[in-house]
Amino acid sequence: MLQEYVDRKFRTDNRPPVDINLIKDKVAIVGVGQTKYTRDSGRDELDLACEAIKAAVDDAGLKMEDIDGFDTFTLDRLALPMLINSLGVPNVKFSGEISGGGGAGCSVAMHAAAAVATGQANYVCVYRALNEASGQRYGRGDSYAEYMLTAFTPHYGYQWPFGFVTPLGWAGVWGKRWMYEFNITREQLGWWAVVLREYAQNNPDAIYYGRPITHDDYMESPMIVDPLKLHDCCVDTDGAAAYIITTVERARDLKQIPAIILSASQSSPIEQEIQTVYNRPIISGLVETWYHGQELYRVAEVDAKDISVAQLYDPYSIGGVLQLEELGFCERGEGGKFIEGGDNIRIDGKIPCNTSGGLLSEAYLHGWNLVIEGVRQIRGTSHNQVKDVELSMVTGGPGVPSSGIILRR
Amino acid sequence: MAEYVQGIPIMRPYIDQDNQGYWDAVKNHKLVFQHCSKCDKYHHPPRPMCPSCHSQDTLEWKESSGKGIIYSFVMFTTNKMAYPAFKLPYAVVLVEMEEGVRITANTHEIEPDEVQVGLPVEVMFEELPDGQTLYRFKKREA
Amino acid sequence: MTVEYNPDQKIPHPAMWGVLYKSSTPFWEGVKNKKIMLQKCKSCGNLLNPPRPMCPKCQSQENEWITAKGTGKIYSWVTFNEAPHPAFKAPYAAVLVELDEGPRIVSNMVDVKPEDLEIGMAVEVTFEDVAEDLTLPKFRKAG
Amino acid sequence: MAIESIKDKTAIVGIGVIDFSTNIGRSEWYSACQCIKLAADDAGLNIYDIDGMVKNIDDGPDPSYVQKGLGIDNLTYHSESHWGTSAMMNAVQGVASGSCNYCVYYQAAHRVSGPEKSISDYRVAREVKDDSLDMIRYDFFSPFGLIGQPGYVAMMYRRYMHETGITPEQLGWIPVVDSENAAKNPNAIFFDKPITIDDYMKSKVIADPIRELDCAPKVDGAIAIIVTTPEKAKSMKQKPVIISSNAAGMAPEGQFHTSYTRDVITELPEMKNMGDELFRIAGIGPKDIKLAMLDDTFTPYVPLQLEALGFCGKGEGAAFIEGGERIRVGGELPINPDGGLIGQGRFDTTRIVEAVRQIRGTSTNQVAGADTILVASGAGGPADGLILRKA
Repeated sequence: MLQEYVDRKFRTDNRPPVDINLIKDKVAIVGVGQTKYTRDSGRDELDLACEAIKAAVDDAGLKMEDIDGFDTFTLDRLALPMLINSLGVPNVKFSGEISGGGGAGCSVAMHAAAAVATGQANYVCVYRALNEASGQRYGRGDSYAEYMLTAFTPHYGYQWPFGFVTPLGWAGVWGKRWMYEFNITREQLGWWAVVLREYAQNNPDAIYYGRPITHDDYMESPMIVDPLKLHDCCVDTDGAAAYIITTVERARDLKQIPAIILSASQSSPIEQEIQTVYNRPIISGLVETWYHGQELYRVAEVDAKDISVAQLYDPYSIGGVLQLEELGFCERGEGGKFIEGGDNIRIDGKIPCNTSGGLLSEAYLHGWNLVIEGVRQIRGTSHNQVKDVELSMVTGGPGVPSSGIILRR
Repeated sequence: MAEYVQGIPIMRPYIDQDNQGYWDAVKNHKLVFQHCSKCDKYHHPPRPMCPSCHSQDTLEWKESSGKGIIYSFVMFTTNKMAYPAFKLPYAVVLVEMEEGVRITANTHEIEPDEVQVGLPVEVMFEELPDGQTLYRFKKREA
Repeated sequence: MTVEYNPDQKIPHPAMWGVLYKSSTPFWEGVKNKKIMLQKCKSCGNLLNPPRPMCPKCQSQENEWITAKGTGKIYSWVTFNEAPHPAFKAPYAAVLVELDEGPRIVSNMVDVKPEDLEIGMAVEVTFEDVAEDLTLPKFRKAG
Repeated sequence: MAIESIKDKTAIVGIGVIDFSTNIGRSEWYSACQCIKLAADDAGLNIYDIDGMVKNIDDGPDPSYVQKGLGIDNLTYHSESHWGTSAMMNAVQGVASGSCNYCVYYQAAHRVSGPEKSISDYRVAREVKDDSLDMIRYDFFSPFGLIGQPGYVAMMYRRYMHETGITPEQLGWIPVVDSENAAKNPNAIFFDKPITIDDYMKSKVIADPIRELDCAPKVDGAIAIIVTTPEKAKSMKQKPVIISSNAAGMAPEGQFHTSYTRDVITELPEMKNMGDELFRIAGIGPKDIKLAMLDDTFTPYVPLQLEALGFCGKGEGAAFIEGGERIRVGGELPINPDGGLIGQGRFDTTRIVEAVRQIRGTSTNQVAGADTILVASGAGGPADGLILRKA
């Protein structure tokens, strides 16, 4: 079985042909909005969502009544009727939610794009609001004790009784195995955290703006759950973000340079769970990332070397670096070497990554901030603008059903 | 390793028709895995039908040798990501069993610096004060 | 005649939704002070019921609170012959009151039996401490 | 200008139904896998060719589970939806946009015996105060004892009686006709034989004016529906059922069964918005519909749907259903010949399954010439619907 799996080739023979793909080149992100990213908003999520959505609608040059679709995570706590009753949206022709937590970071854009491309909605708003820092934390162990003691989701039954309740811990297991198999060192991993923190110093919206770190700081930071140190982990955030998707045709009449979706993909491959993907023949790779990457390139008809800038979903450094391998920016097992010194992922490097500071240093807004940064790179308005951006890639979370998009001008 | 803090309940699985055989066996201090007699394959976690041949009547519970090696692990060193019922530090190990199946559990009498990928371990069982039976892994001779 | 409660059961408390809907806090604070407060958009004057963080007419997030007169009419009602929650003793009625200012709110009557309720009946507010930490606005027949 | 309309771009090629029960004795995970297996068999499709999965958020395990249970390599499209049968829209979009080949919409929900019950028991026992479980806004209702959907609907229904004069003797024809139809459908477990209007009038009044027989009971069940392109459908086992139209709708000041702040509370504006879009896409009108599968979770919504979807004028819904003649098989507009949810239990996807069977000509209660069928879901909240037709 192992060999069968390692040799697995991405099957293109059974994929829908590119020429019937309605999303490719026909849909664009035309407006983006966000609240202030903080550690304690003092407001409810509905309030935050309204502000971010209004900002996105204004940014696009639209009116609120133009919006007729919504998409978000299943994790989102807002009930859509109350949201539209606050916004004043008269009718919603399409709404959807995607499971899998951060993996759906780009699935939401894909499904919104599909709705627009099939004529089922005109302007879909993709939103997420969360008080992760001040409210109930998704990733904290102690919050589970107050929440529920029985693992009603069957696969958690094999983890929770062992004090194994947090995504960071679950991911640490395959992260550790990857480090073990390919001799990835902590020194190497540190460069991911350091470079992202550098980016955040130019981004006033980043939570870690004005708080630079050195590689030594990284090495001296406490171990949170071996193999992850404090600076390997994302920054819990209160805030909301939203963006608007419509057709390229409608985008022409709007205010901003559209970020055209060249391709969008989703993948949930064999033995998928939420991080605890331990019964895959190999766990030192991210199969879901590899699959969605292959599909992204197939539909876009481009290759890794054509990508100008990437925003890789990085709830922890390992997840970011391992994606570099699976998306073909470096060879398998070479991720550690690739980021050593950080130059390859810096602004004029081989593949500039997470140029807003990413989930580690800008905000853990479950990937919305990554999509927005991907759009800024296309518009040319990033605080860390990469030169001559042709293609801007954004991905969803590792170790869960995942997703990605490639944007172009 | 893996000592409990008094007074905080240990989380438990929700038992349904798919995993009952597994947890019933644990109650009897046995480790079993779901096996399809037709495909001669193990599947973990147990599921409602064989994912290879989609039949249900070929599924059986086979007792494990209880032996395996540590395939990977994490060590909880701060309260941030740990479950508060456990004294720090504690390890959660992913053990590749001789049957090829990988399961997670805590360790027993293995010092933190001894927990390494490749360490041979074997299963043991413990009764919790709340009536739950759980398994752990202890060192064994290779 | 008012709703009877089972003293050993907890009446659902609006605070259960407090984290998600902070904009309702002034309403329940008002009730504690024996007032019905209504949220009003500062920009266009629209009354927002239930309270919310943004005005759906003009998208303003600025709002103020006004005190309602506390009078209105019964718009509809339900009689529960079986209690859907252990805190309440059946039978009892939940009424939908249309306040003179326009908004409709759900409540209970304190002096009218379920079988004597009528749509259009004029009512006025009264306040009842139903639990140590919970005061509810209820209604009685006006005049 | 929209790039494309989804009109006729997708088709239903397989359905799988597990025998409904009030105590199924299996896990939801099992039911989800099994109904998909049945649907694949029905379609003549290899399970491993399924590459899309959609579901209602609360009904059964996530797509990644079901995929693992079935051993499917890779899903390239999956999502969840909240209301009625609106996940169908995700399936249609996945296939029509070229994101997946075969998308399965599964609903595996054991509402009587399943974990949903365990979770609520558990919450009551432990008084779990997790606000994330109460996203829907009942803070202005629950403290006053207005709790539970029958009560929410009753509030609206009382006003509906006041405004239009509809009586229980009229509304009762919905459960009466449902029971007649259910008696012919082996999967409709709640009626062995038809009831009379007298039986209905004797039914317990639980939240006056709502009776027990006005509410669809809970049930354990599982249904899978496979969607692909009409082109692929041509070479498959069954005659395809073409999805002529698919739409969803919401409206201002909407809540779940509690939209009491609207100027008029005795209409279903979401359903009207949905219906208008549905007919616009299909390019036909209410007169072209041969059979309507309507949401009868609560009976007062049936006449309101007839009004909102343009099958009769405003306030005429009661007269339309009275006596049952116009809504029986053979009538002017047959409704729910499978027994509806009153006969089968709360399971929205049954409406799509019955519509597919009617078009295939394999229903237990066949409507002659049922070649164009409207399916409506989500009455009292966000609405969605389909128009299905013969290929």
